[in-house]
Amino acid sequence: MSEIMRKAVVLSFAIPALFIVFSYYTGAVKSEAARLIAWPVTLANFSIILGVATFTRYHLERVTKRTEQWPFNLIAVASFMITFVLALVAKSTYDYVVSNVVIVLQISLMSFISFYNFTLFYRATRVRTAEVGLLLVSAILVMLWMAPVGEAVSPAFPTIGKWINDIPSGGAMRGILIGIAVGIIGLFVRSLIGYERSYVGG
Amino acid sequence: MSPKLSPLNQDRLIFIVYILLIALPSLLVVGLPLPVTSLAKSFHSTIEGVRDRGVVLWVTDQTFGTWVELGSGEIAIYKHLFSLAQRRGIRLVFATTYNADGAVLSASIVQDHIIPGGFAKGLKYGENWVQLGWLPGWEASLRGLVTDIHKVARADYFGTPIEKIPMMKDITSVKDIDLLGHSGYYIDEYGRQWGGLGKPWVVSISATTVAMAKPWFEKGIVTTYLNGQRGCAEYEALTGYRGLATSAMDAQSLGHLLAIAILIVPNALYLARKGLRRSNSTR
Amino acid sequence: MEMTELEIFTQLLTASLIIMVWSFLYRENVFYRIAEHLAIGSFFGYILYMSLKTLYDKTLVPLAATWAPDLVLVTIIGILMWTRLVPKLVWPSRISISVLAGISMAVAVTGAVSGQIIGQIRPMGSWAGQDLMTNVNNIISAVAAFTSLAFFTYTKEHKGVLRVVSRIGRTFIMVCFGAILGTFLMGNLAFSIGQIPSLVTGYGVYVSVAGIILIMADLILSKRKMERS
Amino acid sequence: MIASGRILEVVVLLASLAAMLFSILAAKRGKVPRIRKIACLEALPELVGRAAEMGTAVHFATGMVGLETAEAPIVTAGYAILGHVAELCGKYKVPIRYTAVFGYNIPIGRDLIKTGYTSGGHPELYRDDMVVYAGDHQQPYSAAIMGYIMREKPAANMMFGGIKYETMNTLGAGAIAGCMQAAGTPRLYYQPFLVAACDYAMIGDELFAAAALVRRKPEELGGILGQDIIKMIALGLIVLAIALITAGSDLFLRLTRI
Repeated sequence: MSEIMRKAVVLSFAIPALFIVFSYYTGAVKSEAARLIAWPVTLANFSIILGVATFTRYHLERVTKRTEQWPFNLIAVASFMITFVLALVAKSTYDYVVSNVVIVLQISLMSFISFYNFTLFYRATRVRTAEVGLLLVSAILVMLWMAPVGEAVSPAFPTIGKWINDIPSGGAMRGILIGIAVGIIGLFVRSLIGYERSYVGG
Repeated sequence: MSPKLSPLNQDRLIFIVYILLIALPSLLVVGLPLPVTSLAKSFHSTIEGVRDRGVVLWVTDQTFGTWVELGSGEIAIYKHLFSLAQRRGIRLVFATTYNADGAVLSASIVQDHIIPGGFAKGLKYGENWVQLGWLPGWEASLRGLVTDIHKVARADYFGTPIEKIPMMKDITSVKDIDLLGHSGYYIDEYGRQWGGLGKPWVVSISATTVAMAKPWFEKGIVTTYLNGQRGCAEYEALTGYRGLATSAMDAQSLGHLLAIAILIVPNALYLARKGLRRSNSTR
Repeated sequence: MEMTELEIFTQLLTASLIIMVWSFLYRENVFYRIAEHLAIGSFFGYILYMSLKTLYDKTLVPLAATWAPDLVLVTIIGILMWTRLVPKLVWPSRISISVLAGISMAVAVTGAVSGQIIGQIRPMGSWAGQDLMTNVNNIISAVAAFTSLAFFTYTKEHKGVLRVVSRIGRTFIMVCFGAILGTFLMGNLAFSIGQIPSLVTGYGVYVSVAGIILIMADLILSKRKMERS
Repeated sequence: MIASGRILEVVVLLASLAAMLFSILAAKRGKVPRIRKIACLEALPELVGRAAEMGTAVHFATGMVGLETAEAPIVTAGYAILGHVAELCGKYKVPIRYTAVFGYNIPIGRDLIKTGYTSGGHPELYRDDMVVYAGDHQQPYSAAIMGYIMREKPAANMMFGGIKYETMNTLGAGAIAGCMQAAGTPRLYYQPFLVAACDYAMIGDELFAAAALVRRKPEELGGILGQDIIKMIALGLIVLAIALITAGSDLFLRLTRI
């Protein structure tokens, strides 16, 4: 990156950032700051056009070059175009597609997590040290608090599980959260003085 | 699990056992008991406690992903809120800040459950309730909702400018709101913007987040919360608007038991084998 | 109750999509690949439509109605992002992304100080209150917070007192992680539990049975192949 | 001048700024602090090396959290690690695949990877399609990564940044495919899973520290010392708050009233 580029990047980072910080702590220019805060999502919505270009180029190239998996790339491009066009011209069909294809696919893809829970538990939690044992015990007790079955077995389970979750675990969380907040401050300062520019690619 | 099985087949066995376990309650009724916790009770009574003609701001920040867990509880909450609007003139402001899914889901609850169920009888859109739709910006919008609603929502879900909605004339910021509420997966963003406003704030939140919600929940930053699908089931029992959450509870219990078994059994076997080896060697 | 053809089709479609996706649990296969690319395409169509609709409703329509300098500016900065499509033109999009990052990070840092530092310290309870149990809990909670924060220091070597403190912190962090694993489960299980009714009721049963038969067939075939080789 | 209830916040922020700047300047003048090792960061060359041995690729993802949210710092730290891994890949001549989920991730990813390969000494290995776009939504994103991992079986799978639900799916698939996995996030919810599923994991705020460490400049190391000073301030505040409340004073609560 050239020197001018570097300065421009840092300035265009710092000016809006400092403006918001100033407004937050002084209570001045509140409504201007509120409008500024709404920008990022709008900008992200603009950036989706970059995605369209990359997406169609990537898949169409594979279809035209007839690479090994090309029929699947064709499925991707075709379903993209069909969904988008339906949204513009046939709202009721589009609604059907959203609730019966998009949502169903979303939930079934997400449900992998329920299965992988178990395999992760099975593979990763061998008691090698006392600390892992503690992790296990705390996990089991909290599970017995969460699931209705725990209370049915013994009314003590919810109390113990809730205590673990609230007191030792809740306290540790405070510590971790404070540490993370410090990391955020550190990264902000490093960005302000121009050390951290990964968000523009280095 | 037999050590003869390859790791891949061990995984497959776990998957099959799990699928069979959660399918079991759909095929025959198991009927494990469901005690109602004080959390759900206070959630119910906090909503009941809103003053007559009071204003409730409810942010539906669900995604299609959280919908499986919290959806049926959300429907019960909407029904409860609308019934309060009918009985006591409470006014409802619905919004979404996280992503577009929430606005779609919120609109579909009103379309598919509230209006056909007769919960909106005698109520008028724009006077008793308003749907602001998706206000992109998440945390920024959350801040906007309690500082200046008219700035953050220039129009409602249906494109009507906010100045033309009668009930929004005297609802501009948090001082006009009596109860804050949100449902979804996250809490930190809400706590940062809503914590310390001094208004009651209720949350219907994924059980996953509950461990995280604790710091916000202590000392009354969050007034009370529904603990995931289980909380929803309890709330459904309290309101009488039963749905999917209630029927999922048996499967949840069986799934949790399987998880506990998977945590304990291999470790117990391992320790027993180790103990056996040790006693053999000492002999 | 008589079902319409559309309802039957919907049941079959839903169950097939679920089985296609879940077949990945058995192994990566053609059906999953179809579902994967269908998901990528249809979701992208859905998201693109939603994003453009939001841009139109919340930025362009208000812009056309009233003169709002902030909306003009954000539109310009947003369009600058598209210059990246011209291979040699790099700098305008970098400016846009810097603005984007600057605003978000400022929101993050103010939130971190108020919510995550002050907000987490503020609720610390008294050690000498009325109730003995509460006092003990407050002490445990405070020790947990103190030691787990001390664990995350990088410049002092963990020796002497700090070694003990960070060791205690590590223990509390483990308890905390266990509790998170425990609370995670209900939300995670909800996904698959919510899908089961589509698979075991109505016409979904046929699809499930077909899926099971296919997997059995594949198991037998692959076993034969292994034996032969 | 200062909004009510924010006085202590301003004090904390200014003290933090001062601590950061002070230690960065001190480091520039030669007082470089010693930093304890972060195991996960040290292991990244091993992972890339394994990919080189096996002749496969390295997969990288920065997660579903966007730069437009208030979690932008987390994503930025993830980008910094991506730059570092790209450099390692350039050094070991290993192809990298970065699955992008937001439109703006594409230019960022391409720039980072290109710069990384250049400083790793093999700019000719860079190709534009190392960055694959999966379309702005969590589920296709995780589906694309899972499919890729199962089909191509990369030797190393890395996920650093603002990761969410999708990570559990992809790490689960990676475990079955036998990838070596490294991941890290400051997002608390997911850290237990990373610890359980990965060979190497960054927990707490280690990702932020790692993002500064990868540049190996004295002033960046000074920044880490600055962060430690801020943590000391926070520890002091904890003690102060507890002492005040135990003594029956509500001064701390009044100072922080919002």
